[in-house]
Amino acid sequence: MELIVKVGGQDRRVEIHRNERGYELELDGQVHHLDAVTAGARVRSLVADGVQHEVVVRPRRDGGYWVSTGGTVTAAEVVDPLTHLAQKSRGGSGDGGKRQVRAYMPGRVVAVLVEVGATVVAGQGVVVLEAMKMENEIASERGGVVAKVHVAPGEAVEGGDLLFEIE
Amino acid sequence: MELIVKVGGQDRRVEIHRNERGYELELDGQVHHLDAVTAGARVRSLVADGVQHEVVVRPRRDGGYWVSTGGTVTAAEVVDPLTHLAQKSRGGSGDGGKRQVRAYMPGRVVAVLVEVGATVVAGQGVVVLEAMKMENEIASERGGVVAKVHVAPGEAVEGGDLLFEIE
Amino acid sequence: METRRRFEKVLIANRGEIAVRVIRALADLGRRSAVIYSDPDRAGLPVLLADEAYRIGPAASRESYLKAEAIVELALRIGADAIHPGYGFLSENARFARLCREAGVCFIGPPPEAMEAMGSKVECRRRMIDAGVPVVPGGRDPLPDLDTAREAAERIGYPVMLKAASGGGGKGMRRVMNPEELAPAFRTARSEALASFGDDSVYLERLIDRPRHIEIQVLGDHFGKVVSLGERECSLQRRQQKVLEEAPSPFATRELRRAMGEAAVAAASAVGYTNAGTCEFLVDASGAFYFLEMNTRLQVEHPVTELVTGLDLVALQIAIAEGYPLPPGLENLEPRGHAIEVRLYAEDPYAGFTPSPGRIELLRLPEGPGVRNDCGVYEGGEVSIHYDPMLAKLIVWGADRPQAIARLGRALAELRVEGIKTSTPLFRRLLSDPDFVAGNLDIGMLDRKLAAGELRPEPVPGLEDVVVIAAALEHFEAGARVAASGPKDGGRRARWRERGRQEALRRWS
Amino acid sequence: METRRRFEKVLIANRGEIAVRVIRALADLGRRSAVIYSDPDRAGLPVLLADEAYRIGPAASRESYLKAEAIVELALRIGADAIHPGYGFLSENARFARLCREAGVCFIGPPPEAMEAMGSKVECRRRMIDAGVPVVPGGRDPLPDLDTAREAAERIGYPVMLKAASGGGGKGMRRVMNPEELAPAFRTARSEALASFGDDSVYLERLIDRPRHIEIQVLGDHFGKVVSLGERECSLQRRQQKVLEEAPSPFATRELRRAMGEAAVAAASAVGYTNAGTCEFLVDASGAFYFLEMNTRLQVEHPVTELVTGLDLVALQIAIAEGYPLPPGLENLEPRGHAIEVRLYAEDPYAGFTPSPGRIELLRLPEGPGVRNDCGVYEGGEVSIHYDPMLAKLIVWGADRPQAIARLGRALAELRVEGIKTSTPLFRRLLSDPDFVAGNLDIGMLDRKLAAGELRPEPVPGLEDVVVIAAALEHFEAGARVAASGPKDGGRRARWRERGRQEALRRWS
Repeated sequence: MELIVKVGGQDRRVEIHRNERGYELELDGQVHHLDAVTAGARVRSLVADGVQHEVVVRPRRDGGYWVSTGGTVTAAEVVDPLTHLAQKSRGGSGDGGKRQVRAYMPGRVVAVLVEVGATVVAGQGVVVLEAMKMENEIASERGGVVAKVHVAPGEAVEGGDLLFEIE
Repeated sequence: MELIVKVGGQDRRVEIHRNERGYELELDGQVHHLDAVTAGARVRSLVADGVQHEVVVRPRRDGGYWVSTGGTVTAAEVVDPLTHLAQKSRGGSGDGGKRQVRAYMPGRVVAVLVEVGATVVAGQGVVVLEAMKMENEIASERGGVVAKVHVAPGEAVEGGDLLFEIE
Repeated sequence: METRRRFEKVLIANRGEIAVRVIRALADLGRRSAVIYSDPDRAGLPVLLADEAYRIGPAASRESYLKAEAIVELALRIGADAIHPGYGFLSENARFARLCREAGVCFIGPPPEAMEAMGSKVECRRRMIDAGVPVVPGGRDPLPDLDTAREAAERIGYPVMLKAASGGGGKGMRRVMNPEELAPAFRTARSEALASFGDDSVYLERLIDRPRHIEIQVLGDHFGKVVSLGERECSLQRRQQKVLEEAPSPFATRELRRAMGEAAVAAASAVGYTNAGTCEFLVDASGAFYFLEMNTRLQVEHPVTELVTGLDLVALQIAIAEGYPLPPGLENLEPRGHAIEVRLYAEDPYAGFTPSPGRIELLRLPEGPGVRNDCGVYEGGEVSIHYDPMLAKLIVWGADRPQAIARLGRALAELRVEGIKTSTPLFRRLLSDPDFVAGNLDIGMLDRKLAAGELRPEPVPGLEDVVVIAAALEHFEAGARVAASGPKDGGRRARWRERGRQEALRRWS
Repeated sequence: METRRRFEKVLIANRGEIAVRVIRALADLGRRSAVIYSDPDRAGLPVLLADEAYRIGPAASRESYLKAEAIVELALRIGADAIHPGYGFLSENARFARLCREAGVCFIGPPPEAMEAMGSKVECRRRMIDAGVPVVPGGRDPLPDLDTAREAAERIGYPVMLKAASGGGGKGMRRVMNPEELAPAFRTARSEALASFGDDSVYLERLIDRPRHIEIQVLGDHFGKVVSLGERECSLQRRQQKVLEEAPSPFATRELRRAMGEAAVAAASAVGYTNAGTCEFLVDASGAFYFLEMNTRLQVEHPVTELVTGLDLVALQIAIAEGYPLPPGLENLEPRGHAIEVRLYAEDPYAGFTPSPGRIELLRLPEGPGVRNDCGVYEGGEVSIHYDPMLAKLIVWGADRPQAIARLGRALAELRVEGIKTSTPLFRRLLSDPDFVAGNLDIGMLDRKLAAGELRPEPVPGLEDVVVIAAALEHFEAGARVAASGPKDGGRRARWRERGRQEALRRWS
């Protein structure tokens, strides 16, 4: 099965098959042998090329995944190549015309800093979330025009929730 | 919702409803207030009448449940009252005409002690299972004629697997 | 003083790790524990471990853990003999201690009068000077002119620090290393103070260069006896928040320990202190020490003292509150071995220490020889957005400091937390820092090193590849599950449980 | 003796709890650990914690953990400098130790010659007598007639025990309390022996009535030095299997400790012993002690010695094997505080100790002050049917024995294991047994009490109601989930996460 995995703004092409020893996986032209077993309720022990990793993968509300390993949490999206092609032809740059700003942590919305129609630049704070007695600004990863605002002050959000759409 | 819970050879009638404080549950004519929340992957924290219990409930292959609490594991079956009535009318004694002998632990079948058509008495050993370097006899909880044998020596069984049927 | 009575049931007016710590002390003593919980804490570890648990209110602390009257009422209603306040929340609230006293419920802590005496900066300084406890030389009186300043500086001794009377945050502060520097510094400090605070009053204090924070644990009973249980080194701080503590201090000699212990006992005695408390000192490179303040409660870092003394401080708090005299043999305890504690926060130390609440998908605590976990959470539990991000404390003991450091390194490597970010990568990095290893610590060191980027973690090569592989595999298996015709969860289980045949594994670190 | 060399990588030829213990010691020392695993152990804790892991074969021990040649080959292939055998499996296999020696891989344990000398009952007894180590008085020579028996009994001293030479299991055994009882006992013992074993030979031994099992931990280096690290009380046994161990022994005085320590050192020295080993003794009520056997490996119960000495025995094993002399100061150590270990087995102590393999649905280890977990499993892991049912050891430390007992009670109450049955209910019950609390122990005590039904747990009222309620609730919620139109798992999650409003909870125990 061929898949496109989107991580950190990059598209990675993966070819994956089961075999009698576990899985064979091709990534960036390199073939890896994979051994994967469960190790507790949510944990998988993956062995790729003789190195062991404990990984937790959670589905996200939008069909993507949160991948936790080594104390980090990373968002990943997996699509089949045809869907990927269709997305590309629609949006040109590979992520569609709209850009989504998501909460990277749960919290309470303290302030919404921009309005629909406003122009933002990459790195500009758009929402202030409060959690654990600290206020944290959520910044847009890229510039554009605010197309839609999904939250209002006082609302509680979960990690991964959609806050803004930017065109 | 009215339910019949079969535990330890007894049929217990339970009436359960949700309310704004959790659940209201009637058991043996007594009404209990229940507060139930998850407390980890498989664990539920139940509070019945002010007393807290940590419970793990696992579905069994046959639709029943294993309920683990206080370091014990108990098999329970839940049916609606109509199914229960139908079962009763079929089997008379409340558990159908056939009696199932199940493995109460995983293991390897070392020996099958009786054949189809043989008569067994309650408490008679029917299968020897080996686990953790110890051999353990599985006894039939009731007497009757062996109707079907589901395992053979050398086979591995899981806890809850059907070993025998006795008529 | 109170007559002895046995506390059969104690109400814990706190949450998280410290509530669990007190539950354990009570259980060790065969006493009944009751906890309060706010709505988001219903499934928290204290509720699962305590003998009794009572809802106290919604998430906001003001409506739950800070409701002094409601807590005292609850204690009366459930027949609790005493209240343990833990740390934070109401633990240093003299009004709460008075409410308890008036209600006839024992407050496990010092008398409110001692809390107030230590809580007022001005009164406290005066009392400490009277008691002969060394404080940072200088005075809080504003200096009207340069001559007064010069006299004060000569009296205090150079180097000195000019500070704005109304100030804070470094504004209006000037180091003065020698008499020549005084005049220009006095001018600029005053004008900066005026510009910043609308008040040009400044005062002088002895400059303590790169001080250590070393504190002394004291215990006082109701018979007038106060003892010191030795020191803790708490110099590793991020913006005045301790992150790693150890006992003994790598700097303290037996003589310094004794001298600081005597000062702490004098400080506590001066305010009629009872129960557990901690005197914090600044210590300079010469070994001179200056009283900073007294924390009139159990400290977060008390376990390092427990590990090198073999004592249970919470059990001793209870015994003191019950009216027992301090047991014999506590004077001049010398620490046995070395203990280090790190505080595990749900935060990302490499993204400005932003909080990281959420579900703990995997929690595997380090165990085995020399490891103690004081943990307030469990695998599958939710770290709420409502409270302090401290999840747990990991404390290790070693026969000496190098063994303790090595063991802490092992324990941190063994610890697995997934689903949320924690401060562990910072600790892992800190353990190999040459200044930490050498014990060259001061209260500004961590902030300086963080600012200089010295504690950034080694990048883990291939981490993103693992993410890509795991996500692809999950997707692949999810597809296989949908395709499978087996029972609901059977397809998933069966496939994942197949054992791989890969022969060589190596741990990824 | 060997020259010193640093082990950079050590292969652990074991599984479960002891493999984890050795991994931790290596990590504490900054060395690399490699483990072997059989197929069902692929996701076991050792594989998750070790630096490297290698498949060794299928489930059967004979095809995996006992494959001596394959293990030595693997060590050579991966560049391991040494092999730690743990306990069980190949740990007391002299042939394996020789294979290691021939391959140039260090076996972390005694030399094979010492293992063989201690392994042979007859040679061992002879050597111990020569070395002046007290053994149970008597002889293995058959007694041809009553006169010889009478002479022998007089020499040994009454009371004596007649035993069948070919026997076992109590058949042909007779207690003889005084000379009058000898003649009839001799007759019946012989005829019973003949009937049972086809051989009427009997011999005489001193009768040791209700003995304690007390053992001495020794360490020997390659410079001829052997030290005793004090005793462990291991009298609580079920069918000769230790279930609870403590240090120090509640029976041992300083004098007995020293005398037994000297005997153990003499025993080890007599066979050229090096590395860690344990001399087991029977001790009678008068304090007389008799050498039983030497275990030529690390013992399961070594942590209680570690907790009262502050030493790391596995680290010392490694240092000795690397060729370092024993550190100074180990002679005449007096225990500090008191430590107790219980062994957690996956078995049902109230159903004939039947094994209870399966998935661990919930595992919450006790933590906090004075608690050490040496655990080989984790929540969600499978307890395999293939190996020994010991899952973990729980070890507590207290300032004295009552505090240690109280803490163990707390820790056992805090421990949560669901999904499989464990031996914990028996321990909970044992802690309140008056003989245990008083320290009146002997090796038959536990079996006697079990047979008499004295240790049955208090019935938990309402337990079945909880089962009924939980099953009904699960069924009810499963129905609600199917009915819900939300996302796949959302219905379940959302409902369960709603917080109840029940105010008062009490722990159920």
